[in-house]
Amino acid sequence: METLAQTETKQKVYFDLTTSPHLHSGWSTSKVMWFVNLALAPSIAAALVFFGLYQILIILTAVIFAVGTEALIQFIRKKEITWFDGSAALTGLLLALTLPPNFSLSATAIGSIVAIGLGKQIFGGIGYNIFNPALVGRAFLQAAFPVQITTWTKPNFAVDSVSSATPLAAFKFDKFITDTSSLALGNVGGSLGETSALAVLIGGIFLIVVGIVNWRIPVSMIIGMFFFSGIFWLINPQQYPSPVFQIFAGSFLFGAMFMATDWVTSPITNKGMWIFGLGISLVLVVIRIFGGLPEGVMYSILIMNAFVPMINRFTRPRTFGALKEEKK
Amino acid sequence: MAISTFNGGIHPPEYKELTENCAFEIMPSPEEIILPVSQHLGKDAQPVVKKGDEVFAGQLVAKAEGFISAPIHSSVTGKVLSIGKEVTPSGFPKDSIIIKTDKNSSAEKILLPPLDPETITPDEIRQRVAEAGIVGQGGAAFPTYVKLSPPKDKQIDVVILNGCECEPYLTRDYRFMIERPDDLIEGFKLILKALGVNRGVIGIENNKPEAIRILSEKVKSHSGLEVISLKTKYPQGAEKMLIKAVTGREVPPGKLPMDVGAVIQNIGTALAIYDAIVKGEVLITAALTVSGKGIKNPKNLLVPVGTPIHDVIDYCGGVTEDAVKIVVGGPMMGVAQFDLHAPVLKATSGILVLTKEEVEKSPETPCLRCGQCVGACPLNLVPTKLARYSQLQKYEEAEGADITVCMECGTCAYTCPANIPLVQWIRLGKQKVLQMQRERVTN
Amino acid sequence: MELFIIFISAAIVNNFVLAYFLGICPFVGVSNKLSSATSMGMATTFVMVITAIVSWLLYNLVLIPYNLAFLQIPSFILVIASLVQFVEMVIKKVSQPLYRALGIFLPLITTNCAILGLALFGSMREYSFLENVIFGLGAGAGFTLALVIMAGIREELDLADVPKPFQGAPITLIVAGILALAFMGFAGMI
Amino acid sequence: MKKQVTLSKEFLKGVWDNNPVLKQLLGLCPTLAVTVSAINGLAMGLAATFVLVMASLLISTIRKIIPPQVRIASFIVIIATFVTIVDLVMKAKFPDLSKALGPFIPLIVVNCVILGRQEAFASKNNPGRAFLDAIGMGAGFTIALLVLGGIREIIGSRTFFGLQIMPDQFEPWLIMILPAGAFLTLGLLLGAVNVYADRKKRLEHESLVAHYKRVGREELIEELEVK
Amino acid sequence: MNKVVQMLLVLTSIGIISGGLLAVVSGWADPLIAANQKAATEAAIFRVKPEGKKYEQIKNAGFELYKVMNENDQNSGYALVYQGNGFSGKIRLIAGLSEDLNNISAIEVLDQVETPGLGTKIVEEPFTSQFLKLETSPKIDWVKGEKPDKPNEIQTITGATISSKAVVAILNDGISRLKKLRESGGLK
Ligand SMILES: Cc1cc2nc3c(=O)[nH]c(=O)nc-3n(C[C@H](O)[C@H](O)[C@H](O)COP(=O)(O)O)c2cc1C
Ligand SMILES: Cc1cc2nc3c(=O)[nH]c(=O)nc-3n(C[C@H](O)[C@H](O)[C@H](O)COP(=O)(O)O)c2cc1C
Ligand SMILES: Cc1cc2nc3c(=O)[nH]c(=O)nc-3n(C[C@H](O)[C@H](O)[C@H](O)COP(=O)(O)O)c2cc1C
Ligand SMILES: Cc1cc2nc3c(=O)[nH]c(=O)nc-3n(C[C@H](O)[C@H](O)[C@H](O)CO)c2cc1C
Ligand code: SF4
Ligand code: SF4
Ligand code: SF4
Ligand code: SF4
Ligand code: FES
Repeated sequence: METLAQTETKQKVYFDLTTSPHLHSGWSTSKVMWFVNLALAPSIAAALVFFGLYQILIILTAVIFAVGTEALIQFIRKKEITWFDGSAALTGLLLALTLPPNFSLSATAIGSIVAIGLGKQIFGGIGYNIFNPALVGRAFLQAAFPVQITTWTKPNFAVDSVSSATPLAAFKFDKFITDTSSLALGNVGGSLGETSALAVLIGGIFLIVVGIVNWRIPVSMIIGMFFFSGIFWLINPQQYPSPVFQIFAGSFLFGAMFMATDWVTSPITNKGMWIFGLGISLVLVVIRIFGGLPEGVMYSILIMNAFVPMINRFTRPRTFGALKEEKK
Repeated sequence: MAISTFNGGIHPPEYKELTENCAFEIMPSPEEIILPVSQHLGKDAQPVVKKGDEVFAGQLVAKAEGFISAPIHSSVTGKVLSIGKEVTPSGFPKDSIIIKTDKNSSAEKILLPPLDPETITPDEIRQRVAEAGIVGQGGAAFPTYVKLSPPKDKQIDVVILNGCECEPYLTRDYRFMIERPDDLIEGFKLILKALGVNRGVIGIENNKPEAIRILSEKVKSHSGLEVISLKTKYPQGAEKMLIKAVTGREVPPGKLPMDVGAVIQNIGTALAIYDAIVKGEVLITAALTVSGKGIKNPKNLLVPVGTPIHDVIDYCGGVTEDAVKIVVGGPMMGVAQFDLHAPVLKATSGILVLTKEEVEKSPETPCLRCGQCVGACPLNLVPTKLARYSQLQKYEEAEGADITVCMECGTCAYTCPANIPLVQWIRLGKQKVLQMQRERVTN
Repeated sequence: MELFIIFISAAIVNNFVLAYFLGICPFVGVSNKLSSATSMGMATTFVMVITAIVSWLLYNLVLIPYNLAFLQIPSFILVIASLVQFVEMVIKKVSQPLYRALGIFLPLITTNCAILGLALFGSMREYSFLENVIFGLGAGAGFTLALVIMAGIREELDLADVPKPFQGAPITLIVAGILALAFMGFAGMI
Repeated sequence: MKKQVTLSKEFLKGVWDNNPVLKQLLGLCPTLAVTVSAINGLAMGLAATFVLVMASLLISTIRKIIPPQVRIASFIVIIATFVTIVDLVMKAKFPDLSKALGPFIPLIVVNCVILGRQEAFASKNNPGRAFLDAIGMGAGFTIALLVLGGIREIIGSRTFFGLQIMPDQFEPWLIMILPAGAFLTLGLLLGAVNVYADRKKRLEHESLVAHYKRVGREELIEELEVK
Repeated sequence: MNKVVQMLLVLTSIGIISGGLLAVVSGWADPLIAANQKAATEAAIFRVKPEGKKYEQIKNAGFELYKVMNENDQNSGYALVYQGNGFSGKIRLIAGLSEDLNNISAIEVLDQVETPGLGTKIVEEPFTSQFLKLETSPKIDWVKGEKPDKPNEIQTITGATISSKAVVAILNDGISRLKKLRESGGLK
């Protein structure tokens, strides 16, 4: 581009004429996406440490197929191909991290294709999808291959008391409670990303600090979990697990930090985020306590995703100065 | 003291350090000046000189037409070269009077008779403000005497002096506040007198502690006046936001500040009133900040109204290698210039030369529904929806979502990580909706 | 408790639309606006409750005692149709606003398989009278839920960039598919 | 004036151009519900076709004596009668199939393909045409169900009409025979049909434009664009 | 007037004709359907009680229960039809029981709506054959992921623990009701 200095200022000159505002926060879609990818690094590391190097293949497969599917569809639709914006890669990565260790690579690939194809591109691509693409992929896999996706491996440094079943399954079917320190460190069975609560928290807090993740969603989820599961726990501590266990076990934290917070599929209003977070916890407690499945983070997020358009509509802020009853 | 403010808003980097310590310099008259007949909101002024006429600095060259209008005076002594369409900072050509400066003339500038601020009546104040062609210095350039003449049925109980200067880079109002605090307070009291109001508040963002300190000290000896420190946040200086922060009142959509009993004036406006009454000066000098990383010597300047932008830039040492954009006004609401012949106007508050690095934007993507714009919009609108409705030409939905309330502050576009030109779309949609509403009335 | 389970089962776990595929046509047809979806949902719930009451009485007090079970299908549908027509007339007389909100949907609902399905399921499962009414209420609530969720989503999709061939029914079905996936989370609850 | 449509067209329109499921989006409930396998799809299709054909024949025969006010009621009773017959026959002779199709046989009554055809066609045409129309619509319905059932069975259970046709290494996708799979498959199928139809329309349009260009009648092209 | 008469006439005659037609068809079909059902029940009873030759239903049991006789017309045990909740709906099954109710001869699942390919494995061989000769006291139990080592234990199906447990629970339920019935002399 020609710069101002190259021309005499008295001449008529043409430069950057875009209209106001002329300043910008400096964020961009791809920068945001790569930041989130980066925030998952601790969880990836934990997965490799606890479940072995094979898991890197799952991650690579998921990412490659996600990015490939995205590019292919964009090519067919004659849209700009956005290989490197990081969002498809992120979907692949997140999908991989919700899968069980040693999961089949071909099924992983199917999950990635579905996540991008049915979860994202069919709605028009980035920004338009209603449901969390990675979770659409995972839900599809869970319905397609229910046995394989609930087959768990023992973590590498498992102490004897740790079984290959996940803490939630151990509780649901055998009323066995895993201690919180194992849950926090990650020395328990479960899907790749969820094992180490510590790693998840490091990444999540990083995202909150840089301002990508809106704290309202994780916080409202945790408050909701304390409240809803606390009710049951107070009623009968023998039969129902404590809120702390509920929060640390399974993929609750992973979902709260990385998946419920997906911008595209969560509400845009602050009030809406509270409703969304509390709603996820409520549905989750119902599924975990009354449902047939031990875990329901994926389902509860998907279900609340479906309500997001309505939440946005009914929590539209009151226009500044408008009378209360004038709100449309 | 709890810091008053409003909901939403943003905090862009301030860049005030570039000029905040530059005292005003007086820029000499340029070779020629360009005076568009429209430098204010409302009807164009009517030229009263013709080609070839000799004019003096301070002489009336175009008279006000109708109630909402303002007269225009020459800022130099010289000869009318021509009257015709010339480009203006808004980008649209307007009828303008071009005056060639007579460098050799020793003529003094014409002054009106000074008036005594102690004995002056409200009517006299209004008349002088109108005569001096004073328009709002806060950006909108609304004729000030109109604001000082509220309809009888509106009860005004507070006047707020807007010392926020929330746009980045600009330090003009700040310099005024620390260089001329006594005149400022005198001017403010004249405004209060004109409106018959006892309570006056000076609202200043807390990133200007020096100004707050000086003015707080000075107002102690004036009953009814106070200084309020406000949170540093764009757009704190927008009328509705300032009223909310100072009084807690919200101006309803489609209403004016006076509907909630408030009048807002800019710091510069108060000084212009002071100058007009106490010194008899008409408004022929624009005070402005010349800043940005693309200008060699950033300055605060007092410039004859009508000076072409390129003269101002040359006076400040010209532009740097990487300058790419020239903006008149602040970086959030100002207008990018394509023709540097455009002149400085009465209400011009700044000229910014921005470099690539400052204006760099990433490619646009579809909305990610991150909600940043929703949280930031000070008027509680949903910018992403407004812009999308406008894009898809769903103007009825846009109207239902209060698109016409938008003040185009640019807050939403600043925050948008998807780099969507939200304000541009909203501006377009707003025009369509207003047009639709007008048609509805005529039908 | 049994009643509560029947309600939850019909409304959520075995949602008529998402698990039993009943009432798909109105689900696809009327889910593009939130306002009409809400009205349609309420109207359907209303008809479902009436159907539950009438079909139970008809089946247990007439068809079974007189050994006329083979007339089940024609009699159910005729009785439901005439009853709905009657209700429509009553509503029209009694309340104009209610008629405008619900009435216009009523005649169309009669020829919707969710209603007949409800009647048939009810008799097949040998519910008691009260259970049958709760079943009707639950099914109606579930239908409304699915319809309203879908309408909210479709209003949002109006602003999206869905590929042209997939606009309308295809994307609606795909969203329904994902919803069905999500509702599988409630499986095993019954 | 009624256009005289050739008899073969009368039959073929239901198969593709006006396919009740794929184009008119009618009768979606049974389509989704029973198509877990090809055989179920076929059976449902045939049952519905039988009812459709019988009802159309009867109704077009007696169309002149049915007063318009009781039209719908009469249609429903007639349809319901045939449906009950099918239901009873299936229960008596094919108990297994009847169990698999569940309550969806009785629900043929409200299948709007059938009622819709009576209303739109049989009640206005002679029995011969009504028969062809019904057979065509029935065939279209059956084909759609068969295709959907076939796809879901092959991917969901590795089999087609009960015969294993996918290799053992292929892990069946259970989802295909679950409700979610039905919705997703039909959604994708409808999308694919639209892609194909759009393309066909575009090609036709282009060839027409080319033709007009050749014969030098540009003004006709504009007319086309307007449409 | 004429119109109304015609309307009534047409509708009534359609109604009568259709009613008549249906009466005829159902007259033909009903016995067949009943026979089908009877045959199905009978076949199931003899499958779970292979040595049985005759059976009779015990009325007033409060649930479906058959007494099964062997070739010598001696009581050889019972066939119990019982139902309960599975993973996604009701599971209805039939179980053959020894005379003393302490052993199961075999079971068969009659109706279920479990997930195809997963829960539906409760209908199939490896699972159902575990119930052959299973002891019912104190109650049937299950283990997960390992071979059962007690005579009253079965192993759950991987991926369908819930359905498997449901079958066990239904059996335990039914058998305990049956035992109560015996204590109260209802089996006479
Ligand atoms: C973000 C996230 C969400 C998940 N959601 C679900 C879910 O909704 N349902 C589920 O069964 N597993 C889900 N998983 C996997 C589970 O956390 C858990 O490992 C598994 O469900 C345990 O299943 P099992 O006890 O049935 O074997 C999710 C994993 C992650 C990382
Ligand atoms: C987004 C926005 C930001 C503004 N910021 C300022 C400001 O920082 N200082 C100021 O004096 N006026 C600002 N204004 C203008 C004020 O709203 C108001 O018009 C002005 O203070 C009135 O005073 P005046 O008539 O003397 O110009 C802003 C307006 C908008 C829409
Ligand atoms: C699509 C799907 C279908 C399921 N169907 C059944 C089922 O029919 N029966 C069942 O017991 N569990 C079913 N489940 C539940 C899980 O497989 C559950 O984790 C399992 O019952 C636990 O058994 P496991 O510990 O042997 O894995 C289903 C889960 C999914 C995702
Ligand atoms: C904070 C954050 C969380 C995200 N979480 C997900 C996720 O859970 N699943 C996913 O597919 N994409 C996720 N993305 C990426 C992206 O938003 C997603 O692919 C869009 O839904 C695509 O339109 C996330 C992005 C951000 C910024
Ligand atoms: S430009 Fe309009 S929509 Fe955007 S933040 Fe400002 S007032 Fe809100
Ligand atoms: S800031 Fe931009 S990306 Fe975020 S919601 Fe608003 S328009 Fe969408
Ligand atoms: S009754 Fe109306 S809303 Fe319902 S399916 Fe029919 S046309 Fe659609
Ligand atoms: S009658 Fe049934 S099949 Fe026909 S449109 Fe209505 S709901 Fe669909
Ligand atoms: S609603 Fe139309 S067939 Fe079910």
